[in-house]
Amino acid sequence: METLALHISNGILDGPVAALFGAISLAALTFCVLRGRRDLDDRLAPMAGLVAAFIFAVQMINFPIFTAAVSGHLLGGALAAMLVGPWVGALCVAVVLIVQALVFGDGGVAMLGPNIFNLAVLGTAAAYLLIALLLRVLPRTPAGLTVTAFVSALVSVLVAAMGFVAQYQLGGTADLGGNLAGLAGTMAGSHLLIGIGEGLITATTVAAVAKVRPDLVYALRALKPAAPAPVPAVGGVR
Amino acid sequence: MGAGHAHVLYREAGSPVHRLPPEVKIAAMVVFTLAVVATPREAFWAFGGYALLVAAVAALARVGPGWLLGRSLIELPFVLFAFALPFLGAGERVGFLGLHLSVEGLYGAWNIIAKGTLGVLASLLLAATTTTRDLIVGLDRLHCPQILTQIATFMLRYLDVLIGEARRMRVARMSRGDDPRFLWQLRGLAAGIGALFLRAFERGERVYLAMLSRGYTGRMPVVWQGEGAATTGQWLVAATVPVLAATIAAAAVVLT
Amino acid sequence: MIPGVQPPSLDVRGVRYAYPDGHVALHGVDLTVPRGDRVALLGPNGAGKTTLVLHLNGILTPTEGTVTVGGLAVGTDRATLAEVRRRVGIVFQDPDDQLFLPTVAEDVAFGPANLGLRGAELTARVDEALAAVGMSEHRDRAPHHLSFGQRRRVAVATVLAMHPEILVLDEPSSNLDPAARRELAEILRGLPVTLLMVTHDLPYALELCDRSVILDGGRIVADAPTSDILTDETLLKTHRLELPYGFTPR
Amino acid sequence: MIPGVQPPSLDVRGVRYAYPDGHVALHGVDLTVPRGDRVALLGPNGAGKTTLVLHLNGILTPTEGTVTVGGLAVGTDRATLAEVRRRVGIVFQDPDDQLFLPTVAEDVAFGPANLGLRGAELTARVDEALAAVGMSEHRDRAPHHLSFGQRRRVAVATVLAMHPEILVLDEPSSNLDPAARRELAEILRGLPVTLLMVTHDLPYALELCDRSVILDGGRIVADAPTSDILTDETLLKTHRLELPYGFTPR
Ligand SMILES: Nc1ncnc2c1ncn2[C@@H]1O[C@H](COP(=O)(O)OP(=O)(O)OP(=O)(O)O)[C@@H](O)[C@H]1O
Ligand SMILES: Nc1ncnc2c1ncn2[C@@H]1O[C@H](COP(=O)(O)OP(=O)(O)OP(=O)(O)O)[C@@H](O)[C@H]1O
Ligand SMILES: [Mg+2]
Ligand SMILES: [Mg+2]
Repeated sequence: METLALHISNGILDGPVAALFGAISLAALTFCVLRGRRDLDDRLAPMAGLVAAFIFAVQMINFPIFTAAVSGHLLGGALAAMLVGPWVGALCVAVVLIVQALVFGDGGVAMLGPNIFNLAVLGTAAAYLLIALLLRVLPRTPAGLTVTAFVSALVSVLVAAMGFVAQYQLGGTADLGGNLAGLAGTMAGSHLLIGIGEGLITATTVAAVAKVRPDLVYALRALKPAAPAPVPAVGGVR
Repeated sequence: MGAGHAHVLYREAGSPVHRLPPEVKIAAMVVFTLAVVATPREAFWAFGGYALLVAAVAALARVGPGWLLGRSLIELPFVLFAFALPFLGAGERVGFLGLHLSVEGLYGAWNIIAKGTLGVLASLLLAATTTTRDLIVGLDRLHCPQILTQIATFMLRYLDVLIGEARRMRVARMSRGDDPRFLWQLRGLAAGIGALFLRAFERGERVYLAMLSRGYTGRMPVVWQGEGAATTGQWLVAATVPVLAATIAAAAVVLT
Repeated sequence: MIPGVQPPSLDVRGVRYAYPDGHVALHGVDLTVPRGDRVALLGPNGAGKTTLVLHLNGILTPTEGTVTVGGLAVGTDRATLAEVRRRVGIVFQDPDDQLFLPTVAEDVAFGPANLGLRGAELTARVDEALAAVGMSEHRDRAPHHLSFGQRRRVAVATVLAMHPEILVLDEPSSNLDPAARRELAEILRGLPVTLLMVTHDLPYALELCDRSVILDGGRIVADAPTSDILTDETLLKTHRLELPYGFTPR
Repeated sequence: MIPGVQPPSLDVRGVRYAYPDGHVALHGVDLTVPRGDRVALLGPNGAGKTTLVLHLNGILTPTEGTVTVGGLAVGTDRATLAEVRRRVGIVFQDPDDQLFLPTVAEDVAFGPANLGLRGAELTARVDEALAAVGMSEHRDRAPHHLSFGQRRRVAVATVLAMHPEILVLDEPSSNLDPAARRELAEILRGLPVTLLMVTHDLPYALELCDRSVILDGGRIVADAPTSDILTDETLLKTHRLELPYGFTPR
């Protein structure tokens, strides 16, 4: 079966549910804007743009996973949370969705609310909670970071997919009756595969960046161990 | 290296739709889409009316039907979803060509296809007549928070950097005897993506620093905002489409 | 500062800088450039010249030490930084780092527009700068569709258009054809600015700058009139500098 | 072809090239470089030199005309292209177009590894090439964390390590410090290869190449011994070339 790209198009959900999630997303984004402003210094700005561009570009390419039977694309929530933090990360994903809806018709404009909720809010939040947890539990080694990135990406994709299932339950325009479980099963199955692909890409990208420019990984800066960090011997980029 | 700000979907032309300020086009497109979505699915005639509106704007913008249809394929996954609905749907069933289809499912499929297609066509029309930079100017004038427009500006700029760096890497390895059919074939998909990401970031960072050196403060200078914001006249002209759509929607709600 | 005495255009004190990967590029640099001076910054590849240049408008912040521009301390304060960047114009070594807008004319207009120029005044600035580097006919082309030398010329124009008080050029003559190299020298000679020019082209340094500074291994190792430096063969040799064969400084 | 006579290393016939945006960069170029010749390719910015260079190993394919390398027609056939790229080593004008791997040593090893070298032989090639450009101590650093001049040197090393039969260099001396410029000349003089060198550095052309070709506006406008070309002042002047002040060709 062709995978449902998690870009809900117009008409899939009914008006009230779309409006409800529109309101929730707007509130969440407003909060992210307020918090993100604090994070988005001169150095994070280009990083945020690049993360958004990267997600945008990779979403344009549908990549086959293991077999050609399932194809899907990166959602990007975990990558964004890892590199630019949860607040700016959610904004990056939201910007990608807005631009895609406006100029590509990929994901309906009227469904921006639910879409942003699933991918930008839910996906990024799930990823960041896991990142914060795993980085504390796992050893602080490149392997630990890689596992963190992989797992949080995989889980965030599944959570986002379940967000869609829940929305469909609340206000799907076609009543599936008892088949909702079927929809959930299909979504979970295909997004497990997508999630593995997402996990691989997220993990290698983060590992590559962390190896050469650890200063660019938000998660490593924000979640430093409690031990007093040595005074950085390096100058800043402004 | 540089910014091809006229993205792939932009159709260079001097039509009246192209000349409208971006903010009014965005607003018109959003209101139109909302009107479409709010229309009860049983009001078939209303969707015909919307289609006529789209056709009229497309003709005015000199965008051909072939191009529009080709580009709207992006909707395909949802069309497939829609086709599954008559089989999955619950409730009353009708017989059609020997198949037992759910009436509810049929309505659902029609709903998704009609609303989805109209939404995609409206976005494509906006894309065909507005450069991405104008789009950001429009969002800015519609009071979209600056942090979002800033991320969007960099996103579009870095798309070019990503493509440029990917091209450089490809030429570099071809010239030294590698023969990649695909950019990242050699060391596996993921490693190539990681390297490309770093490279694009560091190039992008230098470009950004050079912009700061020339007085960039996080917002494009006002000259970039084109001729200035839309006039009342332009708002009124652009309002015709969404107002007509809203009227149709209101009529459809009352009549069904 | 003694009242009535103008502060120097550039004042670099004890600047040390380590890149994020830990590589130390500057080990305590001191340099003062009085207003109106023209100084050549010489030194081997990897000496730290570009790194020093990036400190002059606050793009890099020193790990230790201070940078002062016309009396303003370059720090993290946004307003001061904006003023410093208005005064100091930097032409980057790599034109691809400098150019980013869809057309040449827009790119040249970017800086002056950020300074608040509009309309006819802005257009005049752009025209003047493009004419100076001989790129007027390419104004509507995309910078990334130009040849390397053409991009370098546009990069110079983007900074000339801002009319900076202090002009810092990182290898401006590289990749320029010989006529463009001479034309640029003529332009630079005619500008009433403080000039700091990084170059490996020693005859060019002699032509344009009375004073030269040699940076090597992240430290200033010589600071003297250009003609003295270029005739001190042992000094040149220790720092991988040498006059091109067939050239004699006068 | 007469039997027994070696085909020329490079043979360019009537090459016309238009970039995808419609800009015509080459208007019918004819150039033959016999085996073992050393030719300088001169011309103003935007003349089409880099565009021509990119045809020599099939990165660009001519809109019209043909390119032949040692008797092999450069086309779209994969096997031939691979062989052509084995023979022709190109050092790009922009080192960022050349370097793409995480460390200097890996980048230099990339080409020879594609030629099938392994183990000690590969290491020897890498060491030799890095030593030649004086970058051995930086072998484990990331190329994009080097200075511009250091990157240019590594770019030269990546191609030297492949031991190409035909070496094409696009502005190799730009951004090199004067000692590195001389050292590169010494290396190039010692290599038993066919050489085509694009340069704006006319003394360098005289030092290294007996023959020079001037490309201007996408056409070859002169082809003669370098010393003849450099003494023909009107010819030089028409094509924006001139000898640096203080330099006299001997
Ligand atoms: N981004 C970076 N990260 C780490 N090290 C760097 C970076 N950029 C430069 N370096 C190192 O810092 C030192 C100084 O580099 P810089 O670019 O300032 O040299 P330069 O004098 O401008 O040389 P060139 O004449 O080649 O341009 C060099 O050893 C270089 O390898
Ligand atoms: N990607 C491109 N797209 C369109 N036009 C291009 C592109 N690259 C170069 N050109 C144009 O083709 C012509 C030849 O460019 P080329 O880069 O070959 O010049 P060049 O002789 O190498 O110049 P330089 O000495 O400045 O390096 C120029 O007019 C240039 O503007
Ligand atoms: Mg430098
Ligand atoms: Mg060139």
